[in-house]
Amino acid sequence: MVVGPEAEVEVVVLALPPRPEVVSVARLVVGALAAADPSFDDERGADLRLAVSEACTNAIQAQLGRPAGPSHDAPIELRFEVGPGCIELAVSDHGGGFDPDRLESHPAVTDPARLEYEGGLGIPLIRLLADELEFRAADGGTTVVMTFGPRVSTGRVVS
Amino acid sequence: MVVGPEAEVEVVVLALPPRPEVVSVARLVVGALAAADPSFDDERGADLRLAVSEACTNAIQAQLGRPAGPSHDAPIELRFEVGPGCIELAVSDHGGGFDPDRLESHPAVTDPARLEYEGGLGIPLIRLLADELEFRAADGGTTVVMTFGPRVSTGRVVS
Amino acid sequence: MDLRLELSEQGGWSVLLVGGEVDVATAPRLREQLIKLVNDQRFQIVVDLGGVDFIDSTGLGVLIGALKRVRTQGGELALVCTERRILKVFEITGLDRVFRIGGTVEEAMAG
Amino acid sequence: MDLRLELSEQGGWSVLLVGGEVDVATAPRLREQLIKLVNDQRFQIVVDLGGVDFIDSTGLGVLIGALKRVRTQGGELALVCTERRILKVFEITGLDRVFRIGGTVEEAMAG
Ligand SMILES: Nc1ncnc2c1ncn2[C@@H]1O[C@H](COP(=O)(O)OP(=O)(O)O)[C@@H](O)[C@H]1O
Ligand SMILES: Nc1ncnc2c1ncn2[C@@H]1O[C@H](COP(=O)(O)OP(=O)(O)O)[C@@H](O)[C@H]1O
Repeated sequence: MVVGPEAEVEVVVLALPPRPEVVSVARLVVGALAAADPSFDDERGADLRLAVSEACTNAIQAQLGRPAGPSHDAPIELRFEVGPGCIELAVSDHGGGFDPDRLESHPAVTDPARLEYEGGLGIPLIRLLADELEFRAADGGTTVVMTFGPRVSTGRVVS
Repeated sequence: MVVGPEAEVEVVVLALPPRPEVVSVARLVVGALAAADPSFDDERGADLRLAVSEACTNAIQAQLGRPAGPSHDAPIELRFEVGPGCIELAVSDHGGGFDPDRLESHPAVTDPARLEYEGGLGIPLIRLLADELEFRAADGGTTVVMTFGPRVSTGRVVS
Repeated sequence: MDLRLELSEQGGWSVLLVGGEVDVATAPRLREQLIKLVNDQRFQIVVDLGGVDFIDSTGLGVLIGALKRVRTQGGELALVCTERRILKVFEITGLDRVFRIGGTVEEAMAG
Repeated sequence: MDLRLELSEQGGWSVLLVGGEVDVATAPRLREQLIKLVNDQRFQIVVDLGGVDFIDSTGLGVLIGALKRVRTQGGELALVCTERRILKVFEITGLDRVFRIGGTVEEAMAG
């Protein structure tokens, strides 16, 4: 799609209520956008669906953790910029923001002590899947900007 | 989805570039929203996908028929209001508007002369599938508002 | 998007098996293929919608146009369709009374 | 959304067959089911991911939590997974070295 002869970069915007149940809709949309660009294969499409799922989950959880009010209920916004061979994906929330450089560090996954933590895998996964990743503090929340080319370099693992 | 215990009406907004290739994304989203509400069965979900397809097709064709410029390229916007047992769907375009009461009338489909016209089935289909339908002239374009309950009355056919 | 077309010959008829979604994005390819058949003097056509998951008025319009073209030549365009959801679109538009619709290619050809 | 859970017993193990998508919307149901097993003194568990189309970190977290709980009781939680796309998520997170992953329920139980 969106990669027709006349197409440069196409923008798709999706605003979703901050509810766990809509994360699957975000995955559907990014999956369809990736599937429509022949330079993205099925596996890369799966990467995109996973990354968008992680980013939306964080956005939703940040908002639902806030007291009742506009920043609890405001929609999260997904912005897909689809150009030939490249998909840029921005997820914006009103979850109050955080410092991505000061995340709690967990023991390595193979350390038995790691089993104490169920969380903390989302951002490492996004880092791994996206070719570029940026967190922007914005407007009482965060915009996570991820860029995807057709293929992630192979052999990378979450560290 | 969206029909959790705390859910009242949830709003999902989708902005798409005016390109034929994205109509399938609109169908995916409305299909997922309908599937998540147990009061909509598969058949009603198919009705919704068909109606959204017709409305988006008209919106896109109206814009692509305009001269190059903002009203040619501006996104078309879909707004889904999903409440328990009801989905309201608004499709907005910048296609210059039209008078839905002055559409060209075609011979009945069974009249051989009807074969001269490949078009003209979209709005009759929407009328049939939606429980309520309204065309609003808006902002250099049209907003088509369709309301869907769980089931269309049976036995209706395009006239 | 996703449209698959497969052409074969059967008992003097051209059989076009269609799969995927027929909408404003994909209908032009279906129209082209049907026009090409007529240009090749193939006026007995079965369009087998067996693999179609979705069709809207744009797709119906293409079929109407093709029916017109073959009838003008004294030919026929018949459909194969068994999927209830697709049949419903023909029924509510009344087009089930315009097209010959069979459950199999043989039925469609037999009329 | 779409999560299917089917529980059976096999050779002293509880086998939980999981289907559909495991994400933030559905993971709570999976977590509940696994906690219930442990509360029922079932500490030998196979989670068969055979029907899973999608899993993200929320789903992985639930499996990590369950592994922790059964290990605390001297038990084991093993996985069945053959789908390359799902295996990849375990591999890139390093969790393939944490969980015992078999291609069949028998393999998973055998360790
Ligand atoms: N959009 C966000 N807004 C606020 N905090 C966030 C956001 N994304 C991530 N975080 C913080 O970073 C932490 C780590 O995120 P992640 O690696 O995805 O793991 P998890 O969400 O499972 O804890 C989260 O627990 C949360 O505190
Ligand atoms: N959103 C719209 N903006 C402008 N014109 C429209 C719009 N929707 C429909 N129309 C007009 O109404 C006509 C009939 O629409 P429809 O019944 O869907 O059939 P078709 O689109 O196949 O002609 C269209 O040809 C077009 O002229």
